Amino acid sequence: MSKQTQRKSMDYVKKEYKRTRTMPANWYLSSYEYKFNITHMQPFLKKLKEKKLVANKCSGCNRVFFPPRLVCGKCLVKPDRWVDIRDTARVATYAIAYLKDENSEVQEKPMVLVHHDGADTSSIAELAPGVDVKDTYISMPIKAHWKDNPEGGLMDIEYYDLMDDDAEDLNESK
Amino acid sequence: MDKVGIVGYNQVKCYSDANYGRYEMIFEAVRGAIDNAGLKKKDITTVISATNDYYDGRTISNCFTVEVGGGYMADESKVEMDGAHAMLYGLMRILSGNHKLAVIWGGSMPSCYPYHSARLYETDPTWERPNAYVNDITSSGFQMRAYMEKYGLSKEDIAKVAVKNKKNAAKNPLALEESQNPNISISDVLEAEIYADPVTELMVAPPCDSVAAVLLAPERQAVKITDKPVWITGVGWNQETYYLGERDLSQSTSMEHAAKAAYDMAGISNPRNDLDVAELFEVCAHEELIFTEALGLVEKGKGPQLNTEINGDFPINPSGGALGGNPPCATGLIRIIEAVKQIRGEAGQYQVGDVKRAVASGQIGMCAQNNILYVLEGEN
Amino acid sequence: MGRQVAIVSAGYSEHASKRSDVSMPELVNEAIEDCLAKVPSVELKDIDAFVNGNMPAFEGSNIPELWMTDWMGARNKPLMRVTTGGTTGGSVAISGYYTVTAGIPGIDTVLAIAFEQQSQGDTSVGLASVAYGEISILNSLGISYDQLNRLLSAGAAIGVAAYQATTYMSKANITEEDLARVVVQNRRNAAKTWWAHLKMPDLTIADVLDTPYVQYPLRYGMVCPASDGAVAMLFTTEEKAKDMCDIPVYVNGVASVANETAVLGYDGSGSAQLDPSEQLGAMKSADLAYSQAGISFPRKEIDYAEVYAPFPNQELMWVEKLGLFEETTAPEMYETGVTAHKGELPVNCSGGVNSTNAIAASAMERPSEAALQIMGKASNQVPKTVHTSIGSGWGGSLNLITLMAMSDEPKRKWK
Amino acid sequence: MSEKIIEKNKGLVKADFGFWVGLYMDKFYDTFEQKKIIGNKCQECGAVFVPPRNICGICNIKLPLDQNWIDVSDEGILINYTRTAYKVTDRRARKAKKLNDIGMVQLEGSDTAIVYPLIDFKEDDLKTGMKVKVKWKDNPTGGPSDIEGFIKG
Repeated sequence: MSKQTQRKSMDYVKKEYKRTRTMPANWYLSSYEYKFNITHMQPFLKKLKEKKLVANKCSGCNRVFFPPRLVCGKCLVKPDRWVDIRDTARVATYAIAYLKDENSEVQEKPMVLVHHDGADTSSIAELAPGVDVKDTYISMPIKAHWKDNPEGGLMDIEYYDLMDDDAEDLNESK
Repeated sequence: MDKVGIVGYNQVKCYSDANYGRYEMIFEAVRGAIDNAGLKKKDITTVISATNDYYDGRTISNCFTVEVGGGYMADESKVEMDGAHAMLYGLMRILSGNHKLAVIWGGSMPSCYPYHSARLYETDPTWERPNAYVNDITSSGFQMRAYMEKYGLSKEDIAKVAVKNKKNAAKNPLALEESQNPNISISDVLEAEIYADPVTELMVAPPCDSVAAVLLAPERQAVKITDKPVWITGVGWNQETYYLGERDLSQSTSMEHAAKAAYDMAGISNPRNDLDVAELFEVCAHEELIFTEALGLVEKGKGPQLNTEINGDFPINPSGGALGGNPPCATGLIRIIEAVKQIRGEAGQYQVGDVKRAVASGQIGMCAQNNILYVLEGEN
Repeated sequence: MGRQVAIVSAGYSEHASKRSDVSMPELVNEAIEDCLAKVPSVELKDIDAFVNGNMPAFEGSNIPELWMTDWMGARNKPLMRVTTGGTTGGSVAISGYYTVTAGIPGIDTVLAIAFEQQSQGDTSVGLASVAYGEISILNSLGISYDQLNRLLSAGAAIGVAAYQATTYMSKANITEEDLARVVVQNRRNAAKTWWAHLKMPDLTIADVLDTPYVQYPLRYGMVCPASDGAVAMLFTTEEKAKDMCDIPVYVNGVASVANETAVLGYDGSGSAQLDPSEQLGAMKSADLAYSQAGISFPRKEIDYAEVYAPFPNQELMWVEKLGLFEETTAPEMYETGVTAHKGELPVNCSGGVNSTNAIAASAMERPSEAALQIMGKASNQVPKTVHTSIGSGWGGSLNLITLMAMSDEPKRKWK
Repeated sequence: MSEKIIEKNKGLVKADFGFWVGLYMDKFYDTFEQKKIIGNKCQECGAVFVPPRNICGICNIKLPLDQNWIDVSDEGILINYTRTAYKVTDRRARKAKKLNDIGMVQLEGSDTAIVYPLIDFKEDDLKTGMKVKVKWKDNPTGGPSDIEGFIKG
């Protein structure tokens, strides 16, 4: 990121420094393992197979975590209740990434944070391929698009479809 | 210095490959400490963690631990050293008068990363690291040889420490199971595989998975929280030079400086009489002897002559010390916890009679380059 | 109870994209020398303790303070290392304050050092590995590597900032031009700061808007550079400070509040920061620090602000969250010149992080610049007299916030 | 509660680093190319440092870059050694096939010791205080690996 930045940004007052020798080194993250307890994810993954969404809820602060969380940081307890969540959602916020595809052409790709109705957290997701990125706006209503045969994984929701927005203040929020 | 009390503690059992997620383990340690003191999340005003980016395999290793470590909307920071150093920062924060309850936690899971490589990153990258002849393994060998040759000691003298610690660890339910051995003998230690001659495998503190947490509070709050607060009456920390070739490895200059500062603060003039027990973070068996001498408990070179068994003249590491399990970033904190247990009389099978004053230490670096020492006292 | 703490000096190394002439400790040494040169009565041996930090994963060295001991002059001295990601500098400065205020016998004068030599490492891997562990769990839960790659590109600092920019722009109803204006002000200021990196005396808004997008709504021209640099600050007690310099700067309030992470939660769960520009943590930090410093009307009482903002939208957002302006009014203040060098409340006259970003050092350059402005020793000194100033920092996934409030009078009150 | 499910994921990426050695070490490595070793001397206490540094840790004063450089002999005294069964690399620590001897040698004319392998020594031969000599690589390139190790002096 940073190196590109300098190449493409504007000229600035530069000073040259003497180059001394360099000593190489590496950091192999491939020799690391990351351990996670995903026990609390199981009810959620199981329900995905039925095209249903569940989230866990903290009894202390009543926040609903979707996807489920191990610990509620606000209360420092494990969430202990399960609640159903609708598959309708809103765009919490978005950004547009410019990524090179196989032909090195830059593609505009919207990255959205999806806030499901009834949940208190947002998660990162993709919009339907046909959505024009320029039309994306904050709090745009969307709906989960399920895979034909859900397998109980996070990819079961392939992407999010747009919903008709009949709110009267649509033009203002746009 | 104002009085600061340790009001709660908790340690997750040491495992060589824990069946735990990282966040789960941190949560268990912190929640346990809060429960141990009978407190709530909202009582926490500051959280100091001890983690290491190279041990956890991620940049900003404390970024995602905010929630599980009790740091949500609390004044949070991280000390990238031993857990004992994190407690130093927690202590400073309490002393400042800004905070009423500090949570200090530290730990990592070496089952998830190449421990010795992560330690190799501590060496000078422009001189020693490319060839890796200096690393935590060889430096321990150098240190033991330097100590033995200077005072004419034998390998048996060093092995005795390992035997004592492994036997003590057998009485400590939280120690690493692989380290607990009530029947170990000196010849077992000497005949174990060579690690870095003269150091053998069994003289080395085995890296393992664990997280520990400690709660600190100023005097006014501490006496309300618990009947048995343990007061921090002295602290000293110090760093000596890095280059092994410049240091006298047979002694620990940094520990001597740290001990002087801590003793002055606590008003200790004769450590052998004024202290009842020591919990020291020894990466290798011989380090315990070097520290014993640096702490002024015996004359230099006389470390092996002191009986440091649980019922001995001056008990050292009744919990088994780091040889009973060395979770990086947590070991120093565990030493403090063990000293607190001794003072509170909660050490169970390895309780050392009546303990009024104890010292606990933490360290980082090759051959204990940076040491920190605490003097802890019970209520009289 | 704690002691009053004063900043007596601050020093910098030169900042550039590649300080290939110096090693990490030599870079640090430049900053130490500059810092001590401003207080002739203090020598290296007079320093009682060191606190330092950098972002180790960006440089491939674990706890570099260990091998740098001699190079820094820290042999046989107490040393503590604090690192918290982007806020490292802020956290180190705050730990410097705590080390002095704690009143530990024999520890009065503390040198705080933060440094970064990014040209030695791989910043993109460094940034990606912040969220790498969390993202890898998503793979176990059924997300393909293809999609993970895209998520990774959004997991880094720029991704977080882009989300934040979108919400802020929509809330404040501003255009990219308003963002570009902030950049222009910063980089023109940087041209007058000797140690700054991107010095652009003739930059215009059109120049900035002419560059391509990195991630909408942020363009290449708006993004901070990657710099090599170091900064050092000298803290001491109230009594000693008076002998060391003419105008000691008293640290009256500090805070480093942590919030839940934005965009991505731990273990790959969702983020509870539904609106990344809301910044509860920043507001809590401001509350804490201002109440310690006895600041009740930040807008009126604060004369100068150094705000940690690698991206222009953050500068706008942060000055509001720290109580300097009403919500969504910051863009107007930049347009009318309130925040300019000659303005009523100058912001980031050093050029800010937007012009110079040696990651760990950046968050300490904010309080150090804020202090130098009070002393009257800043390199782009503002014409008005500064009595009270603040320096802030953010790091992690928008979740760690540091703030230091200082003034030319010791105002810290203990209950 | 059902049984705990722990997931383990491997990291995938690798970060490359290149450390600038800086002016002092650059000067030091320059002489390696001629198979020579230099150190810098503290103007106050007279200690000679190999490798060089910018501050004398003993006196806490700056050592200037342009003066007080001293030639150091490539012969010295073995002051400490160890035999290790491990080889540590950036990636992992591996058990080596045979024990390696690593020695700490104080070169004549310096006050510090450097650590390199001991080449072709038998276990019984090793003794602290014995004389050893640097073995240079055939084609030194100006880096720490120009010294292959120490041989009997």
